Amino acid sequence: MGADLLVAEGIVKRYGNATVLHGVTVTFRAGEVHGLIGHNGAGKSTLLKIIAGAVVPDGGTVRLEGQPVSFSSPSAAASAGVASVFQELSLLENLTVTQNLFLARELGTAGVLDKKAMQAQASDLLRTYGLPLTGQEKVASLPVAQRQMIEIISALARNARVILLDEPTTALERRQIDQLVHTLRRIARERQVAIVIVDHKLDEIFAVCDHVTALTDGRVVLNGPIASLTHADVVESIVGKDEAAASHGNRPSSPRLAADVKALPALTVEGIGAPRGLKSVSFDLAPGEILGLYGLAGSGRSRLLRTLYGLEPFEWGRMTLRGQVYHPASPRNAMKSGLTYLSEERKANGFIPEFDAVRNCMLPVLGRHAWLGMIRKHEAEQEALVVLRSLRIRGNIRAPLGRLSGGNQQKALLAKAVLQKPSILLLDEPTKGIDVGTKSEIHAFIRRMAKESGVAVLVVSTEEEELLTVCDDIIIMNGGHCSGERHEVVALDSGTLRRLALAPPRPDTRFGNAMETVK
Amino acid sequence: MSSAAKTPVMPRRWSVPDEAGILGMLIVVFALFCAMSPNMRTVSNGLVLLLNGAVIGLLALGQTFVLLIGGIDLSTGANIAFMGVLVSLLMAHGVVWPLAIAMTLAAGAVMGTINGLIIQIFRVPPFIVTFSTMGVASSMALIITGANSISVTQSGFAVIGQGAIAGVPVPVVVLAIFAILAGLLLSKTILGTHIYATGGNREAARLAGVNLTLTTITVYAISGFCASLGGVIDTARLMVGFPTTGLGDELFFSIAAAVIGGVSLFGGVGRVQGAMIGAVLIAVVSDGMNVLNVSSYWQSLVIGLIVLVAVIFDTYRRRHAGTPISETLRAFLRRHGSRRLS
Amino acid sequence: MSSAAKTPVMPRRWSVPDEAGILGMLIVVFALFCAMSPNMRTVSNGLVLLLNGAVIGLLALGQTFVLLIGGIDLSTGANIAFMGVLVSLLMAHGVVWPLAIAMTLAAGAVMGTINGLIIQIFRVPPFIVTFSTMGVASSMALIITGANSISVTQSGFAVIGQGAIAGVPVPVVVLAIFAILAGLLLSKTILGTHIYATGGNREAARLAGVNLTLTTITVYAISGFCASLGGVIDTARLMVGFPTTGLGDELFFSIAAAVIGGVSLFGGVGRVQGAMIGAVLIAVVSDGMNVLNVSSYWQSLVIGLIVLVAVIFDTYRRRHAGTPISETLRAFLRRHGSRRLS
Amino acid sequence: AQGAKLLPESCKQPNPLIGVALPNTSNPYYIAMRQSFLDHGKAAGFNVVVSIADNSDSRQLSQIDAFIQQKVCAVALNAVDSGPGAAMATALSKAGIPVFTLNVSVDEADLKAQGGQIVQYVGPDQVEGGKVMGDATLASLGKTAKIIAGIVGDPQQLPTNERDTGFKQALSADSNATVTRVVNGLVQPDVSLKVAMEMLQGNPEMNVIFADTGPGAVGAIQAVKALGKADKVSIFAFCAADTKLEGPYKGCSAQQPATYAQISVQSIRGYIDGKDVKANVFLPVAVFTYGQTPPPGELG
Ligand SMILES: Nc1ncnc2c1ncn2[C@@H]1O[C@H](COP(=O)(O)OP(=O)(O)OP(=O)(O)O)[C@@H](O)[C@H]1O
Ligand SMILES: Nc1ncnc2c1ncn2[C@@H]1O[C@H](COP(=O)(O)OP(=O)(O)OP(=O)(O)O)[C@@H](O)[C@H]1O
Ligand SMILES: [Mg+2]
Ligand SMILES: [Mg+2]
Repeated sequence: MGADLLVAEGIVKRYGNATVLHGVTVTFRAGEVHGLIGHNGAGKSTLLKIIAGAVVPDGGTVRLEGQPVSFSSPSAAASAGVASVFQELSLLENLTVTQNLFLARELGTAGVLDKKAMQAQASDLLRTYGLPLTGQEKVASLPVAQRQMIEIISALARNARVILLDEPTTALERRQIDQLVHTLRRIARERQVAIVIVDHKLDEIFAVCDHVTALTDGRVVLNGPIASLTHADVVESIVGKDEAAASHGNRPSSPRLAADVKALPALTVEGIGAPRGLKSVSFDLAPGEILGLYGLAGSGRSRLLRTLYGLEPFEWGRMTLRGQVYHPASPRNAMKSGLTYLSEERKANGFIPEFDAVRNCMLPVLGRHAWLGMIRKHEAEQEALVVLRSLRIRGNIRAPLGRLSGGNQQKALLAKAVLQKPSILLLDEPTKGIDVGTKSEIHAFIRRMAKESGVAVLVVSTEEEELLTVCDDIIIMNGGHCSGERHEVVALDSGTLRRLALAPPRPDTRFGNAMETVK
Repeated sequence: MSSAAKTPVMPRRWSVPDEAGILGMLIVVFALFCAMSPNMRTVSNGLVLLLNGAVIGLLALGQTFVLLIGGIDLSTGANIAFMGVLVSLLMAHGVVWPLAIAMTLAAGAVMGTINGLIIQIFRVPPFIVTFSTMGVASSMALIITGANSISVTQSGFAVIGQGAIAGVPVPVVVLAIFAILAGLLLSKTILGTHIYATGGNREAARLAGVNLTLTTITVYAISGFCASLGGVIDTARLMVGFPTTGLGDELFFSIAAAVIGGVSLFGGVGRVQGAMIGAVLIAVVSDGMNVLNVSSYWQSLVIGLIVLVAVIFDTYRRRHAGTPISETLRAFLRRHGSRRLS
Repeated sequence: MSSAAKTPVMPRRWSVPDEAGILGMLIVVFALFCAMSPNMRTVSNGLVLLLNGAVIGLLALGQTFVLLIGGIDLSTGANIAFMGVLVSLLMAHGVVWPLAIAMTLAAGAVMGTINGLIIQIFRVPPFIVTFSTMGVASSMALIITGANSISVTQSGFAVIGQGAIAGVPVPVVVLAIFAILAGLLLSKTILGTHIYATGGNREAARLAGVNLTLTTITVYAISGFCASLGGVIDTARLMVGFPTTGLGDELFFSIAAAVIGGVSLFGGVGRVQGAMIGAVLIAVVSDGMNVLNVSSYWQSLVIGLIVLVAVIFDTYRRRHAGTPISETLRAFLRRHGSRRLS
Repeated sequence: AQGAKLLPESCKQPNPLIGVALPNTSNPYYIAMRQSFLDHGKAAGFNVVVSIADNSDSRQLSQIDAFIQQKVCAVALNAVDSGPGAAMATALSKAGIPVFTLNVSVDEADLKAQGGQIVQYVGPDQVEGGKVMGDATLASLGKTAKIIAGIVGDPQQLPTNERDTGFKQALSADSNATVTRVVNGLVQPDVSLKVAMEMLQGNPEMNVIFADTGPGAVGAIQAVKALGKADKVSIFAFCAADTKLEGPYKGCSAQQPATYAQISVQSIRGYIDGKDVKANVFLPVAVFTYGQTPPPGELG
């Protein structure tokens, strides 16, 4: 509908011998939200980085309002009206929220900051987007979802004509996503800007986009207005014709476990909590079952997993692992007890960036492939490669993992978790940034692990659909409380789940109010 | 901004500043020394102590800027020597002393700028670049002088090193002024924010549009400037330019002062206040040991242990305000004691 | 995994090792020195050069481990002094020399372990901890000896410093053996992988089950061990324990050697091979300047510039294999030249 | 440059405090001096405090400030360097404290310019010490022999440079003799060992080494031995501690740091007691020849 605002023509990018973009041409129009989709490693992030001036292309031109432009840096792009949020969070953790919001466009005269004005504007912005922050918090102390919102706000607040968002919603919860979708559409219309969004979640694509471009292996395979496309078209463009029908949308169909197996819980958690942390959490986890953990952002789901893995202490309550008292002092401790944890903060603590995918996967299990501390490298690599292949990593698995695409990094993390052959698997946002094709495979994979090897799995996800797909039962976390009451997925839908999460916490009657007893 | 006036600024919760711990340690150490010697607690000794610590304080100031962006400046001690020789050479060639000082300070800033430029253009680790300029500066001092001292004959120059304003020695006044300016620069200006951003995450700062070249060059120029000021002060105190002045502990002490005060070697964290407290702590300990006649054999040991203990307590306070320190040890033993370290 | 055997490992493409660039620079520098003096290119001078560089090589070896986890060991030079005095004191008290050596090496490892333990228990920055143990070690050397030298009378001990195996001086052989062991440790063992992981991303390593305490303590113990070996060798060369041995350029040169060889001060990146090339480069330049009769005033300047140029070229090669270096400058000017730095 | 006689109040106490400022204790030379100050100071009825500057002028200046704080009665100053020494003497003079320098003389012109004064200098004639060794070299190798000499020294310090000057002066008397090189051994045996080896590598025809300090001599001797040149290279030096003149080590000149300290203490005593003291006391160096071992206290 609108005028062509930004056109990328014949963009080519090579890394070493690999060509990751083969002459991509896309057009972004004013007043439109443009969806950019494709499998992991298709080249979406690379394309956005080229447009934003963060990466230098090997060929092709970018035109802004008909004028060829070549930004030397994202800041140059920003001053020309092209703002961007990259896939990896790039806030400065040592600075405050306000400082981040205004970074490199501070208000002030003669180099002296106008702190009051910035603070006031920041509070306005934060309030507008419903973030319960003052602006003076250090970013390091914020949970992932809030950090992501801050990046988005910071891009939207710039008076940009083109806004590039690379997977902005991965850490957000439903409410925030709905609000964001609404805001994006409004901004696009009102300000007549072009918004480009990379996203793997189809419902979001269909909710927000006017136009969709799909990339496969660095080539445009689909390009058209959303109205002319069906879900099936989109899925097919990502996963390919053959697999499209088979893989999408089906719940993995392995049987629930018989109730009697649950009589022997792998892990029993009874009213654990800590000052300034969890309040009181109780639940049972049985071998071979997949238990979902749902709650609003900040309800303490991640904290619970970290506590189970020995990353945060608990001061009251108790945990029992296969009948024995379990009180992990460190992750190593937890690992030795058969637990494995997949972190939601991929970049912060998920992997060693200089190690390749294989080496990252081998890291926790080296002991299995060593004699007197000497690694039998070939053997270890073979084991890792088998799992990595089954997860279909694209890109050079011998390159430092930090250089792979976000989704492929996530696959490597999953492979690492699986390789540890845990008896209890703790997954925090396991499919963050993973494309639709691989996602259902991963779901099936998780179910297979549980059902065939008897692994007990605890899954945290902000995507209700994911929990409903992969879990047997779901428990709800609310404000640091969890009663352990189970909800069978067959009886649930996303709406019910959200309603449950919003209900006020019910005190855990089985173990008394742990907090009170401690006082 | 019209909305600015309407929106109430949220009241900032008062919180203990990061430097409280190390300031407490400084007071404790000072009190201990005072208890041990009546000479320590005279006002004049307090001034002597600050006077002797002023140059290290200046270097620590410059070093703080450099460390904040994740760099390091090894050339700072050698620059004292070079710049000290330079200022006396200029005066020996008839340049009047205020002009000689100005030229030397400019030269110091230029030396720093060169460091920053090489680091930024060639992306060579700052350790290597400043290691190399350290060599160049210390050689230059020797080459210029042929290892001889250059006497300063313009007696007015002495005021910089030996004068006093309202009883406070000029070097201390100079340090105080520059420390306040530096503190304001870091906390109140755009450049200051960009310095923290660069040190916090260089790549993220670049993506956000921070001019890394400018911040890098500026911090090294500031460090070079501080070193040249140190060279001028040392020369004015000795009234002779000497090519090995400043090549002793100055470099280590200046970095240590900043780190003691909470400046991270990895960048992005720390404040001028902390570095200054660190510098005063080092000055108190060095001076105190001389006043208390601690044998020179024992001095490095004593200074090392005092600094270590002070930083242990400070680190402790930052991490677990409240819990007694014995608990840290117990927690450590709980984690590792019962099991074999494997 | 039964399927493991079936899956072929991807053939790893042969690639230029990271150290190729700096090795090339080493060869160029060496060739230049040789061209300038026939005395440089004798076999015996080659051995003298390696012999004189052996102790810095050993320190660089230990420093490499410490740098790899993102730490730093400032106590390494002072440990040479302390351990050199210790071994001669033990022998003076009648301990036979092989036993005295064993005890000293153990003491060095213990010193390192103490560094590691303090760093790990109290989470104090390594810079502060090793700054403090540097002070302690250098004081201990003075206190033990009363600043006097301690002569070694057991003549067998001399073999460690002055002997030769097949014409190669024993210190060089010792360095070579330990360098190979260190290389194997880093590339072939679990511990080595854990060291890189700790330096690469400490938190991710911890979550993957890496024992940070063990790796930290081990690397500092290795550094302490290397320093004590250096102390033993220096003492055996002089046949006298001297409390200031090792307090010269050793510390800086050892860190510089590692950094020249591509070891990152921020951890996680670098190899023993690189550090050894760096150490040899420093040895060549130091030796070459004395062989070529470069005035001592000029030596720091020359070594600084050679190291800087070598690292600039090396950094350059790593980043843009192919493009000529003039292009970097031009690109920089293009980025910044036309605009004001603002 | 004698002004009014300075005599602080504190000198009237029963055991007045005197301050001794020394450059370092890494050279046995200063260890001997320090011990002598302590011993003779006590005998003369003084309390003695010794400060060691670790070769840093600015640190020595701080230590002098500390002496002023402690209201010492007199200071014996062995300056790190003679130029900066003037500032220290001046600071003391201004505080009314008499200064006795030893071993390293303080630059007269600077002193005058700054308005300081010194009661007495005690020390060796550095140039003379070098000259004696130069003469010994010529005597030992014979008038006709070709002499190519190198110096293991510390070109960054004044006293060592003066010794080198003396040595060169003596050799210049013989047209067959040249001094080709000066390397920096930093007054440390390990560094001297390295640089001496490298100097010999670069100058294979070199047959004399003059080490201008004791620690330098220790390193030079080991260097000559390590290269197997014990019969080709002769070493002349300022004496190393406890080291017999044997093998390549042919001669050394020694100073008596303990004696300088003793004289200084006696002068301070005399000065306080109102006696006149000589402004300059120059002591000759002792010379030791092949086969001898300098007794303790006879040091380079
Ligand atoms: N710096 C780099 N060096 C080498 N290869 C790179 C680099 N950055 C990206 N690549 C490669 O380029 C390809 C495209 O990556 P890109 O990040 O654009 O994928 P993407 O479509 O965003 O994937 P995802 O959905 O997983 O985020 C990948 O194969 C990746 O490994
Ligand atoms: N890696 C971490 N280590 C320690 N504390 C953290 C870490 N990440 C976040 N926190 C702290 O824990 C609090 C909760 O963050 P987190 O993201 O875990 O939220 P949560 O309460 O578990 O919410 P959610 O249910 O959305 O996961 C944050 O306020 C933050 O200060
Ligand atoms: Mg991407
Ligand atoms: Mg979470």
